[in-house]
Amino acid sequence: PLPLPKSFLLKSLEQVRKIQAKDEVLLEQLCATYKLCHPEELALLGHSLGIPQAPLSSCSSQALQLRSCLRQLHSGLLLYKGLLQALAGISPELALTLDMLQLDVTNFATTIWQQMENLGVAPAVQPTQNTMPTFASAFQRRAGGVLATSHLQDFLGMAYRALRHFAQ
Amino acid sequence: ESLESCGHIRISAPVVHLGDPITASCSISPNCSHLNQEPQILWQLEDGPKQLGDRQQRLPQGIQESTITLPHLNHTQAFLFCFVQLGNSFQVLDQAELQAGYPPAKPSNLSCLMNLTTSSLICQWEPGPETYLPTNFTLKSFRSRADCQRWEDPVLDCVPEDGQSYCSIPRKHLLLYQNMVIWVQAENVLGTSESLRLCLDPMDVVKLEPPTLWALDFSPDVVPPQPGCLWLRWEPWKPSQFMDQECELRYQAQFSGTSWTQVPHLPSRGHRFELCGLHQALVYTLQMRCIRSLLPGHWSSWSPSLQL
Amino acid sequence: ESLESCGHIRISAPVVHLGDPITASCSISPNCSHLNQEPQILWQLEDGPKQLGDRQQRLPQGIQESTITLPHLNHTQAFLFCFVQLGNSFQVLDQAELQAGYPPAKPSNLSCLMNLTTSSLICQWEPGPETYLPTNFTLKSFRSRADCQRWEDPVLDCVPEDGQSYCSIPRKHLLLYQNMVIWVQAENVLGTSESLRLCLDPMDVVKLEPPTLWALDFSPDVVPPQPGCLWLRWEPWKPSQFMDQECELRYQAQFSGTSWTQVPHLPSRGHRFELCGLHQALVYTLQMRCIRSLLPGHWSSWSPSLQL
Repeated sequence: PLPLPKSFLLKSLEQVRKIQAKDEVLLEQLCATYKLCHPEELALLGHSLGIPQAPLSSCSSQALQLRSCLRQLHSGLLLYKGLLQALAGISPELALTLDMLQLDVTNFATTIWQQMENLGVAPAVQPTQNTMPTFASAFQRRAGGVLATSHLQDFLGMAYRALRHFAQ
Repeated sequence: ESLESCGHIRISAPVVHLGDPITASCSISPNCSHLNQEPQILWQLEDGPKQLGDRQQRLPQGIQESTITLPHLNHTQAFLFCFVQLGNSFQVLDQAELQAGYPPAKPSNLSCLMNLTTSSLICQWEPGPETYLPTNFTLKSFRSRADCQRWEDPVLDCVPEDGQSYCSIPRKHLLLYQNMVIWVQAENVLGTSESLRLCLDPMDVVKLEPPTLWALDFSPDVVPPQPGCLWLRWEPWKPSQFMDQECELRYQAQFSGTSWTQVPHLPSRGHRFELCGLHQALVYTLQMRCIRSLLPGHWSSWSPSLQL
Repeated sequence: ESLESCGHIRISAPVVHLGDPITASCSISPNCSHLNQEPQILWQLEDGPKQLGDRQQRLPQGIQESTITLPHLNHTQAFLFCFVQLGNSFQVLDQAELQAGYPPAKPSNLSCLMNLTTSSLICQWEPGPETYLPTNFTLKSFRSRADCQRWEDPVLDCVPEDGQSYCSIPRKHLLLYQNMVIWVQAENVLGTSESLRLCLDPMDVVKLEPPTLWALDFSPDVVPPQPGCLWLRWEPWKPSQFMDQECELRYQAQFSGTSWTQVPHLPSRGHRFELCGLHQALVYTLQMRCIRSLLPGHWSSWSPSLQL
């Protein structure tokens, strides 16, 4: 398999932990500010709003393929970067956490993209952002925020396991 | 409406008086997939229990609507959730933010002072009881003629910094030596109120600082005072020296528990004032204050004590 | 030229190196009334003596021009006056402001630290000797790949507040986990200079705060430590908990003048660490510090002492 440099893996694992920590803070703030503390109660709304979830099938331990796992990781990060951007203006109190989270997700996407380029497995053109859901009310924007943040947490958990697998 | 918006809450009013009732309805459109025909609508206030509405009915075009009235809204801010049961989970359809509070009371005790160092008119007031709602206070004023019966051009609204009950009208908005009408307006979503109006000329409400008081030292060119007398000198507060002032001296022997003796109607500047009738053995505390003479004004506070 | 402009000074350069010569000429146009035909032009530097120019000559169109060279301008800032004698008084015709100083030296000792609380990269430098001239410092940086051979897009210039020798690059301008090239540029009217360039990933220069160190109290569920041993617990600084860290403990018996004993390579989080080999009668001072493990980083300072 393609060798992944140790520093890339160590830095990526650290970036995942950094994003997970901030993502957790955003979830806590959404719960405290808007009493939206149970993402499972927003599944129906998520479906009706069309909140997407990024696939990481090639990163699962059963079907681990480095090339497509990195690609899924990169496009998943772009997806969540877009989703987080759709939440802009959700509220002043959350704006700082949201901005920092977005920057960390964007920076991690760059780390992955550059490693794909170094390995020569990067597609010719960076994938463009998929269309983002539109929110018709403040509530839908908040609920979308809870769902996106909670999906990102699951996504990062899977990414972390895959990276650790590569690191062994 | 987004792709397939399932539920929507409408409330009688987003903000009500604290303790008043509030009515809300939650309607589910038929094109909300996943739901069976007669979904059970439930309500939840903040993290209270889930409860049925007062009434759930089926409207034309198959819309299901549940209505609930909360008899007394005692939260100043609360989230009201509309749920539907889906299998064994509850799904949030919509959330409304309820607010309750009071309209603003009349701001009271409006008073203004002209600050000669910053050349600004600073007015302060008491905002009145807590309204629990975002309430804006604005200091409004008009230039006017004679005794404020006729108003002329408005002065720029003075908006205090968040949560503060004073505002400073800068010099460039003031027409000194002319009367102006000033009052405070308080406004929130439940109402507006205004304080009583003041009619004043900024220069009639100058905040005067006390004069500076010295004892004259004995020096060759100063004729020594007679026994039991003292030479005093004083000067008005520098920024106010253009104002004719009248001053007042008070002195008191220390530790004798006697009251102050006052010497009124002194000129604003004393080059050499001889104070007599003092007991040589005693230590005296002296203070001085001044006020604008012949024109309206406030007394300055007493100067720091001079021990002699 | 104003209606009846009499005199005008021209100087070789408004700003020169301190100590360098400077040449000025003052010319009087003939249409300057009140003046006789051959007015005597005089010069004065600041409040020095009035003096004749090196040469005064009559130019075409009747212009009188005096020229003077000051061999060494030792004032960092000075006014040069051009006078003419009118009866028994001297009249100022024009005034020029002369400045002298030095071009900026290379800023030195550039170093940067990433602040995890503000998420900003703070760089500081030594500005070098006084230039006596308004000198602008700018922290410049480029994003780059690999080890800074290739520069990519520039980062917004960071301009420090007046007179300060540090600048803070906000999070939104930083690409974490990638290298960037950073240097300081100094510029004034006499020249420009640049510091050496740094090549760093902000996350490799994190300013790490020390961990928090506790002694475990004796409680039912905690097996008491053997004689001469202690239970310790520690936790890394919260904002840095996402970083794998390695820590180091040091302890020293008080008043015995002994040196520190160090316990290296401890995990970043210690739930229950048994420290043994201690004399029961003595009081010990313990401290801990941590550093990013497996990746570049700086040691935190030692934690505040724990007395046990």
